[in-house]
Amino acid sequence: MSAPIAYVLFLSFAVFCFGACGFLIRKNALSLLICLELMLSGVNMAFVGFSRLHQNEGGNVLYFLVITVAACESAIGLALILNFFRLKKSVRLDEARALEG
Amino acid sequence: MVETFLSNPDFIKWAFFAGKILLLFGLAFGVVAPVMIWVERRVAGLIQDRYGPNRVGPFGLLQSLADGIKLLLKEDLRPTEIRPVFYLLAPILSVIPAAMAFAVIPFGPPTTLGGLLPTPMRLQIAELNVGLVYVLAISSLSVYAIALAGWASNNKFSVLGSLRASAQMISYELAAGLAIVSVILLSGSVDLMAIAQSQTEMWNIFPGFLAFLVFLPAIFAETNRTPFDLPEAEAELVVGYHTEYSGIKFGLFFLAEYVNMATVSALCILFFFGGWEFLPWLSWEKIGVDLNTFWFIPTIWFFTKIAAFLFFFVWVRWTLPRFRYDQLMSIGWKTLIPIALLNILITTTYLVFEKAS
Amino acid sequence: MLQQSLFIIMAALVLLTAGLVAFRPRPIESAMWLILNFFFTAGLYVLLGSHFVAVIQILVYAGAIMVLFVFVILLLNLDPKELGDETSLHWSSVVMFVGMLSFLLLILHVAGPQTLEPMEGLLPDSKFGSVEALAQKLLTDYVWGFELAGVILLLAIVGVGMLAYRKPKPKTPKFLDHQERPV
Amino acid sequence: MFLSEYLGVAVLLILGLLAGCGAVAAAWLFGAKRYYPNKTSAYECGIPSEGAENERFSVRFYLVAVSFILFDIETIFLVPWALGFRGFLDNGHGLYIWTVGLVFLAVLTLGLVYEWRKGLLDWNT
Repeated sequence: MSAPIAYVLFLSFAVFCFGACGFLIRKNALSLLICLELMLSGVNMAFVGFSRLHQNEGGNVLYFLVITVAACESAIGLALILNFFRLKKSVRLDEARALEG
Repeated sequence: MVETFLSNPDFIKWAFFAGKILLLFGLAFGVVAPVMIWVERRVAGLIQDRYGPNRVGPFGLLQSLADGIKLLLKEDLRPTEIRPVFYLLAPILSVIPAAMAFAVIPFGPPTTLGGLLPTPMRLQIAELNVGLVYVLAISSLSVYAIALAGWASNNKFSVLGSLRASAQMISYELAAGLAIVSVILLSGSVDLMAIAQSQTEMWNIFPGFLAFLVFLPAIFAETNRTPFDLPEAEAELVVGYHTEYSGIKFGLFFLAEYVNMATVSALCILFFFGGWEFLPWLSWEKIGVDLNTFWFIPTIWFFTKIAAFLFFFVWVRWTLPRFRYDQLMSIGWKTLIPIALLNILITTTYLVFEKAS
Repeated sequence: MLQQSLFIIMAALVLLTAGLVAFRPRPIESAMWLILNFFFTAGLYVLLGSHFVAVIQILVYAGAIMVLFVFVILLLNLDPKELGDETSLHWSSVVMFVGMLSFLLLILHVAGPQTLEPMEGLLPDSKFGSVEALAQKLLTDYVWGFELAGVILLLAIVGVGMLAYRKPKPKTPKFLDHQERPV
Repeated sequence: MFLSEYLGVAVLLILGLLAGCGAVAAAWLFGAKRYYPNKTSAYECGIPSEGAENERFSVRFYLVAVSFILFDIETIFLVPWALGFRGFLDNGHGLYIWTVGLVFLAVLTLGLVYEWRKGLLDWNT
């Protein structure tokens, strides 16, 4: 007898909302990527919750694939941040003004 | 009234559970750490043809107790320009993974403690069926303590030392993970109790010798022991990441290192040296030891193997020279990982074509 | 009943740490809170019965990805003025947050009340959540996902190789002493 | 039912936490606190430290951490494959599971060779 699926879904959506809000209001690149990881972790919760609901391992396998994408994405993202830092000597996103008209 | 209290199965189950925890926690933190400090200094004396500590107590046995009290009472020095929260968090973060790592280590076959327990129960604190992956996960957490310790003390030497120590631990953890994959191939299970029980006839070290060749240097590097302890070397980096720590905070790092050493040597014995089996082809049943009455013999044999392995750690420390840092990293990435991948290839091909024939 | 209360506690802790991650200004603090969040999420997965996924959550998220974040934060070693710590908490984001949550309540209402009953328990011998069951599913139905994950990892390795690595300029001149150097 | 397995882990976590915090608190309680400037400055073998406090370090450490993540996920995928290997072997799909695993290993060994040839793993600095 585990918790109802509604609780799991509500929790995963709330964690996703926290990640999205953090993503929108942060001004430095590192916290941006950290909030992105939070959003991905929220999505994973929904996968595992549905996998438990239908007692089918598909959700857990998808969890694995999302983890692979999350790791590759944060690796490339941090490589970009390092290059951005090498250029602008700071990770403040206000510095990224090159494309402004 | 007392017999009914003692004999109802719930009480016995919880008493057995608490007994296991107290035994392992007491052994790891109360016995292994102080005795290892004493053994290390005595064996160093033995190898360098001099006496180790022999003033405090008989044969210097109380030396580590004296060291412990000294560390406790030393001045709680706190440099000014540190980051206080992470400075204090780092030693605590180094002890927690060390304490959690031996939760899944079985130290004996399932027994009824000579009739005391109603049903044969496992001599394992947490009977996780994902035990092996749990151990990998917890050992990957000990990198945080080192990274934070260096960064929080805000001292050039300690930051460089902590970056180097964590980079070394990371790359050797990878080699250990790949070696463990071939152990899973050989033993066919992820549960540590099943791995130990699968080695009654043939120990894993014979078919999986290459994996052992990869796993041994990996566990030396993971506990920052010689010949892989450059980041902590006094000469090069002024004791590396725990330069600014003194007193018991410095002691906590070493307590965690010794407990990790015991856990890692227990793992190596479980993976390759048949856990609590007597000898490669002579398991306890073959010799005729009746495990119902003498249930404690395999456990004691398992702990003597761990003691032998810890002696091997200390012996290597005082004989081998230290690696230079680029040699150390190139060994980790350019020799151990390719050998581990090759070993997986060989094991699978052997299993498939041995089955086919 | 114990499961429900444990689930509520774990969910509250997950939400608390998620909020701290989003709204704490300094990146090292939000990284630390995120590690704690991953631990509580792993505890949640244990309550949901998938043990292997819970251990992988600790091994990969808390043990590998966050190590990279902590490394970069230590490596860059920024002082606060370069970090741009202040967060622009604008009222629009609060409205958006509340909108998202109320949107979810609407869905749950439409999806029907049966989502509120507890999920039925696992059969005693069901191997759900263990490594064997996952291996069976991963290697039969999702084999292409298994192979493509390898390809994605290879792409990431090549991408990082291109982005982050510059050939170090050879400090020593290429000419040995006995060779003559161009004027 | 299955939660009691994790009780051991939780108890050990709490014991580890108590040991750590207890030791630090005991040191704070018992230790003397006579601070004066040259004792509490950063340790530089006695000479006053010069040079920027936080000058940058080489990107080499970042590259090690990235390759660690990507190959750690390879280990994660290899664990279920290694475990399911015997099951497939017994019911006759030995060659199938062998090729699946070998393709995955080949792709990632290609990644390792790429890193090796490009010089990401050299530590000559």
